This record gives sequence, structure tokens and C-alpha cells, in this order.
Amino acid sequence: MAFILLIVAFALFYLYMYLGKQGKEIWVRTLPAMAAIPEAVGRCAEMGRPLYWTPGIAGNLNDSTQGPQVLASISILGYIARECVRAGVKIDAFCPIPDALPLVEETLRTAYLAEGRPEEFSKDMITFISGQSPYLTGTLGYFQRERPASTILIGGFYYESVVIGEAGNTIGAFQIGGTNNTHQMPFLIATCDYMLLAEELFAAGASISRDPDLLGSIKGEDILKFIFLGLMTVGFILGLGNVTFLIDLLRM
Amino acid sequence: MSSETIWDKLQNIDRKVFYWILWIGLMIPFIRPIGLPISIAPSTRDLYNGLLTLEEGDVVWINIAFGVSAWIDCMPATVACTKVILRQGAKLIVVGAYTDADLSWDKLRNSVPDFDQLEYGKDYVYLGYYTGGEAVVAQIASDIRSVFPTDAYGTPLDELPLMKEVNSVHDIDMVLSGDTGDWGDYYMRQWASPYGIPMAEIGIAMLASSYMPFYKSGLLFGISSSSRGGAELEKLIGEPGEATVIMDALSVSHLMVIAAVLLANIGYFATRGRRR
Amino acid sequence: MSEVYKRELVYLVTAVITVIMFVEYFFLGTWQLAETLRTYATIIANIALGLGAITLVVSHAKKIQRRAAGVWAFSAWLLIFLAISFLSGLAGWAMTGSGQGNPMYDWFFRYVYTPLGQTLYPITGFYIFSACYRAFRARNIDAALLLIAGCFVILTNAPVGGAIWGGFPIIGRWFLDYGQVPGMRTFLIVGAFGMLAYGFRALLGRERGFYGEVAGGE
Amino acid sequence: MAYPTAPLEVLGLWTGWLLMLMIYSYPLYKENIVFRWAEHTYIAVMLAVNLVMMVTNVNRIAIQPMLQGQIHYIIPIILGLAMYTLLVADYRWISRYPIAVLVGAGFGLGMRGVLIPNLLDQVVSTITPPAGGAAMDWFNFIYIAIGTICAVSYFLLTYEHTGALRYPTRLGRWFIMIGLGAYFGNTVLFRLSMLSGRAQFFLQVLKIIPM
Repeated sequence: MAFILLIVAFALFYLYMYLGKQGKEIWVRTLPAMAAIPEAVGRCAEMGRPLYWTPGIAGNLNDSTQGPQVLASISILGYIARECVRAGVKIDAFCPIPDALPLVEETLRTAYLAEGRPEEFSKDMITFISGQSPYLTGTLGYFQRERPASTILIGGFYYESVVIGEAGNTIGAFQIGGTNNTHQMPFLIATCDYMLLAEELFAAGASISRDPDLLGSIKGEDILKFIFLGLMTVGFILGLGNVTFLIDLLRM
Repeated sequence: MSSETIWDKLQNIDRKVFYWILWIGLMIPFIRPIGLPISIAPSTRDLYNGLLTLEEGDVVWINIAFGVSAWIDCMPATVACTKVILRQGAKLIVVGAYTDADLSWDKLRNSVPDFDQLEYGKDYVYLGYYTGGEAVVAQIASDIRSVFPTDAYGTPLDELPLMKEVNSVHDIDMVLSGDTGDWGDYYMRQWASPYGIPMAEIGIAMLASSYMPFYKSGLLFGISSSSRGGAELEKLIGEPGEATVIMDALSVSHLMVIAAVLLANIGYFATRGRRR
Repeated sequence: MSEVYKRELVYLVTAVITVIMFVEYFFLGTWQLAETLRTYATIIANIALGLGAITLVVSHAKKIQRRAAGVWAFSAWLLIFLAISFLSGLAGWAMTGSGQGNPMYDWFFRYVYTPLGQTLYPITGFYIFSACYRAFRARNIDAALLLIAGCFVILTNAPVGGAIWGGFPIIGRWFLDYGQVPGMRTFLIVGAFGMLAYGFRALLGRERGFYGEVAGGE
Repeated sequence: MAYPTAPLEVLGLWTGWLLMLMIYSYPLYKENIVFRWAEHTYIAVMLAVNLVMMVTNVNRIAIQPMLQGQIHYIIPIILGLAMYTLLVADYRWISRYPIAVLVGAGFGLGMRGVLIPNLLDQVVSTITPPAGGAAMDWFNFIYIAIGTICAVSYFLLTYEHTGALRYPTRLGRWFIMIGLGAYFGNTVLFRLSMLSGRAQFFLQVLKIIPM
């Protein structure tokens, strides 16, 4: 059944990506967290302070749960970086994952290049600190010394989320959070002004690109959701009557 | 600013005030213990009862997947479980998934006096630190020696009487995983689910929450949650220990949290009308 | 041609490895090739740490060179201490084969590294306390529900809750065992959808944001 | 555990105690010179420990097998070293290859890993009726099923939450909030239990309470 599910999912994603390319209009709900990024950058420009970005520290790129979240965060960094270059805002990227360093550097470099200011890019924008707790102390120290006006905490987080979030609040930073790690969502909600919850994290990069190809896959996801909603509704009604054939089918 | 009332001030209390109250408040119960009674959660009781089904000669695998930083949360339950396991006459294999595994093993070894009556290599073995996530857990299931050719002290496994007949997951009768991260998932997916080996979790509170569905579905026979689970186990074996000692501090700190929440809401509602 | 090496072939490598993982899972159970590739990934991720170390050392060396106000002395201390602890660890390992073979490194490990870890992790206790103060305000129905569920669970976990009123643990346990399930389950489901779609885009080479390319070919 | 007597152990105990105070000076006071010193010390020692672990790990899983004849382990070593081309402008692109291996393994394991536990098991669990006939069991079944259906509908991204979707999505948000609230409450236990441990350590070192 898992294999059928994977095939159905891929077929739906492909179908809607294809339809998107053919010109079918796909509307995607605005994600408030993404819409707030220009505000976050603007605030930094106004106050003349840097913007802090981190993808969290939950795992390496080859970690099945955390890796994709880190990548999604780097995708969003591309967008943030271009906004920052346009507004002349300095980005401080704290990347505690060594294997993601080349991607972060490439992303920032490309953003500066795309905005026609490659000479402004510097490797010093990227800070690497090994280990979760030292990364946390490093961030706390940095917050007090540099006082970034906005912080972007999007990616795979563990316990550092609440500490960074609260420390950001202490210095009055405008904060945008996002994670697919259930265990950290409550803290990012509590400490951030805007938040990308679960799936929104993966869809965020596609939603801002307005690329029909990428938007199509989000539409495909929604159709898949409808299928699941249908399965659950029918299964629930059958369950009320103690009929379990759908369960047996799904367990195949 | 002169019109600022006490409620306005409450809304914007400096965080440092909270931190100091909390820090000092946490210390008081250690100096003057209160000793509030604790009830036993069903998942902890099931863990304890599951351990009591062990028979002499059974082999139990304990995975220490928490660092020294989470000792206070996971170690008391691990210690209590180890006492039960050894008293049932079962054999013990301990492994550690964190870089400071050796320190955790020392702590466990020194906290369970029963070890003194037993013989290393014959009744219990410490295999040491390992890394590699889910893939390595799957690997151990099929061949322990490919991951641990020797124990932590460099002795080849074949020279340890206990390990002579233990080659794979089939020779193990129960697994306990103490976790702050994802290792419990790995053991559930690679050991408990495919081989049906009884498994229980000693986790931090959030893991106890996330693993609840697996306990409900029967994949885990029990869960101990945080130091509270440790204190419950200490009560069940009738030997109050480190977890029981900090229960009072937990009561005080949790009460402080509730008080802070109440204060925040009173302040919020008192000023809401005016803000409108 | 260089674009092929620099980009297209890279996406192909990602796609092929992803597909190998699928083939192993759906058709073979275990596959030596897939296991080997996963071991490769672990080794690569390990070696990459050196890159991070270089980045860190260079950035602190620059601070020292610039005599950056208020930080350069700390950067110098960092580099000195890093060198002492790393070299002592390495020497110990080279002589005994154990990670903690050198007495000096062992002392640093036990009495500097370990207590700092034990100190940093619990620091969240402070922050969660103030986060509760701010998050648990019944500003609207959403926040009120968060507050109610949270408070019942808090009073269930602490022995004092049951001492105040026997109903707290009963209701709190319901929240833990059933009340939270729909929310948590939903995150599992939609998070999985998100990862499937994102992974599928990466598999086709259409999700290039993380390779530094601008999504959508703007 | 008794209070240590060996001089090096006593020194270590007090070092840990002082480092704790230095770190906690940040939340209890503000960013200051002693915190900064502890911060830099920690960054250094953690990196050193991780580098030593890296050397021992790479030696154990790659170099030793290679020396014993499994020559193919040279591949990940070369790929790992290829990461360092990031430091050379003209050859930076080579670092993409090792990353492609990491990303492929991550996505492959991630996507295949969610199908059963995150999707199929969750649906099955949602629609499985209770075995017993107790009213509370049925209430929980209905609560979880309706809650999950509404909460999933909240995440529909390409449909406006109006019309037929208006109420399910709003209700879904409430179910999510209850879940997050319970989770938040549970985490309070974990965090405060650890901080209690530190408060205890503070007193133990000062011999106010026994160790």
C-alpha cells in the first residue's frame, strides 16, 4: 500500500506541475510568514541593524527528518537574501551544520550576484559554530552585541528554539519562525511574530517563487489531502458502524 | 507614563525578575523538603510490570541515548529499571549513543549496588559508544559483532561468556531505550516492529508525549516520562532516589508557572478594556 | 558542457541515490548498495566538520587581526583553547586508541565540556518560564485553548496538582492521551505531504533553491 | 555519589560550578565579560571534542576498513575532502557532489520513512473503532476522528477557507491549539526538571545539601 501511495502522490504532483506549465492558473493562499519577510527586512533597514538567519541544528543533510527542513530553510534564505541586498541590509547567517555551509555560501553569493552587487558578498556573513549548546551561547552573545532587528528561525530545531526565540524577544527583534518538528512548534508560536507550521515550511519557497511548476506540486498536495480527508471521513462513518474493511485494505 | 497602573507594569515585567524568582524558588525544596505523595501513571506501571515478567537468564539490551545533560531526566528511571532487571536474574547489555556514554555508564554502574554482587562479562556487559543512526540499529539487529567487535574495554565479544551466545536481535529478550532524541524511533522501527521484541521507553517528557500512540498501539509495553517517571519507578521498587528528591522542586516550579500564567491573564484582562 | 558538470549531473546524483533508497525499501528489504551509500553519507558528513572548523578558525583569526573591539581577546582565547584541547585529545587517541586517552583532554571533557552541557540544556527552563508568561494569555479562543490544555498538563505532571484537586491529573491525562492527538497527528500527516512534494521536486531537479539557484528561474 | 576528595576532582567540581554561574549570568543579569569568556571556552572545547570524534569515527568506519582491503572506502573519503573545494573559488562547484550524496540519502530515507508511520498508520489509527463499548472510548474515537479531519483541512493551501471549508478549518485550528498546549505543558516538566537538577548541584557543591 505504501508503494501505491507513493506512486499516487508522485502522479498527482507531476500532473499538476504539468498543468501549471500549460498555463492553468493555480492560486495559493498567502502565507503570512512569507508575506512578512519584506517587513522584517524593512525593519532592519530602518534601524540600521543586521538580520539574523539560522536553519536550526537538528541534523545533517543526510538526516531523513531534519535534512529536508534545513534545505527548505536554505531555499527561503535565497529569497530573504535578495530582499536584504536590495534594501542594503546585512545578513548574519548562523549555520551550525557543516555540510550545509557550501549551500548557504552559494545561496548568499548567488543572491548578491543576481542583484548586481557581487562585490558586497563576504564569507564573514556566515558564522559556523559546532555543537548545539555552543551554537546557542554564540547566538545569545551575538544577540546582545549586534542586536539584530529581525530574526528568521526557520528549519529543523531542537531545544534551542525557545532560547533563541525568547532572547530575540528580549532585544525586541521582529521574528519569523518555522519548523516541521512538532516538539518545537509551540515555542516558535509563543516567541515569533509569524510562523510556518509543518507543511507550510516546505511549500514556502515554492509559494513565493510564483513558478507554475512549483505551485503545481502544492496543488497536487492538496488533492492528496482531499483523498486522505475522504478516506478518513468514510472510514470514520464505517467505524461508527464497526465496519473495518477499509482498515484491512489500508493495512495491506 | 504616569498613568501606568500596576496591571500595565505586570504586562511588561522584566524577564530577569522571573528568572531570579524561579532560580531561588527551585532551591528552597531541596533545603526544606515537602514530600508530596505522587501517583503512578498507567504507562509507568506497565513498564514496571513488564520488567517483572523477565526470567532468570533473559537478556536485556539497554540503549543509553541521552547525554550527561539529561541525566536528571532519564537516569533515575534507568537506574530503577536496571535494579529490577538484575533482581529478576536477567543479564544486561548496555550501549551508549552519545559521546559521553562512558560517563553515563559509570554513573549507572555506581548507582546500582546490585552490580557489586555480579560478574562483569558473565552477568552484564558494556559495549560502549556507537554512532550511525537508524542504519546502525538495523545493522546490530542482524549482526552485533559487525558494529561491536569488542566491548568498550577492548575485549573481543567471544571472550565474554555472556556474549558467546548473543549474536543478533534474536538472542535478546527485551530492549529499553533511554532517549532525548530519535533513537527510540530507530529501535521501534528496526527492532520492535519487525522482530516483535518487547520494548519500553525511558524518555524526556516530550518523547513520552510523542510515543504515546505507540504505547497505545502496543508496540511499547511501557513508558517512563522524565524525572516524574523516574520518581514513580523509585516508588514502585520502594527505594526513593534522585528523582524523588527533585519532585518537590518540580511542584514548586510548576506552581510558579501557574502563578505567572494567572498573573499574566489577570493583568491582561484588567488592562484590555482600557486598551480598546 | 561545464553547466552539465556543475548542475545537471549534480541533480542526477541526488535523484539516483533517492531512487536507490526507494528500490531497497519497496523491493529488496536490505540492499548492500544502499547500506554502503548510507555509510558513505555518514563518512562525508563527518569529514565536512573540518570545513566548519576552518570557517570558524578563519573568522576568529580575522577578528584578532582586525583587533576587533571587545572580541579579539576572546577569539584569541578560543583559538588557543581549541588547539590545546584538540591536540591533547588527538595525542591521547594516537597513543591509546581511546577518545579520552589523554589525562588533560579527559579532564577538559569531564569538568569543562560536560558541566557546560549540563548547564546549557537546562537554561531553557528560564526561557520557558517567561515564554509561558507571554504565550499563555487568553487573548482569543486559540490562545485560550492553548492555555487550558497547557495548564492542565502542567498540574498533572507536578505532584502538587493532584494534591490541590484530584481532578487535575484526570483531566490532564486525558489531554495527554487523547486531547493532543488530532493536532499532533495532523502535523505528522501534512508534514509528510510537504516532504513528499518537496522531495519529488528535488528528485526531478525542479527544486534548486537550496543549491543557490533562484527558484522559478527568475 | 559522595563529595569528591581528590584535588583534581574537587578542582573539576568547582570549575563546573563556576562555569554554570558564568553562563547563568546571561539570563540572571546580562551579557557580560564572564559569560563571553565561558561562551568562547565552550565553543572551543565542543569543537575540539567533535573534531576528535570525527577523527576516531572516520578512522573506524572508513580508514580501518580501507586498510583491511575494502578499497572502495576511498570514495567517501575523496568525496568528503571534495567539500573543501568550497575554499577555492574556481573549484567551488565540486563541493556540490558530496552534498548531492547527502541530500539524496536524506530525501530517500525521509520520503520512504514517512509513508507508513506518518500517513497510513495515522489514518488507520484514526478510523479504528474502539474495541470495548465504553461511552468514553467512543467519545475519544469521535473526538480524534473529527479533530484530525478538521485539522488536516486547515492545511489546504490552494483553497480559500470560506464556504464549506470555513467551519472545518476554524475548528481544525482549535484542535491544533489544544495539541500544542498539551505539548507545551509537557515540555515545561522536562525543562524545569533539568533546571531543578542544576539548582540541586549549586547547593551540593556548596555543601548545603549532601551530594
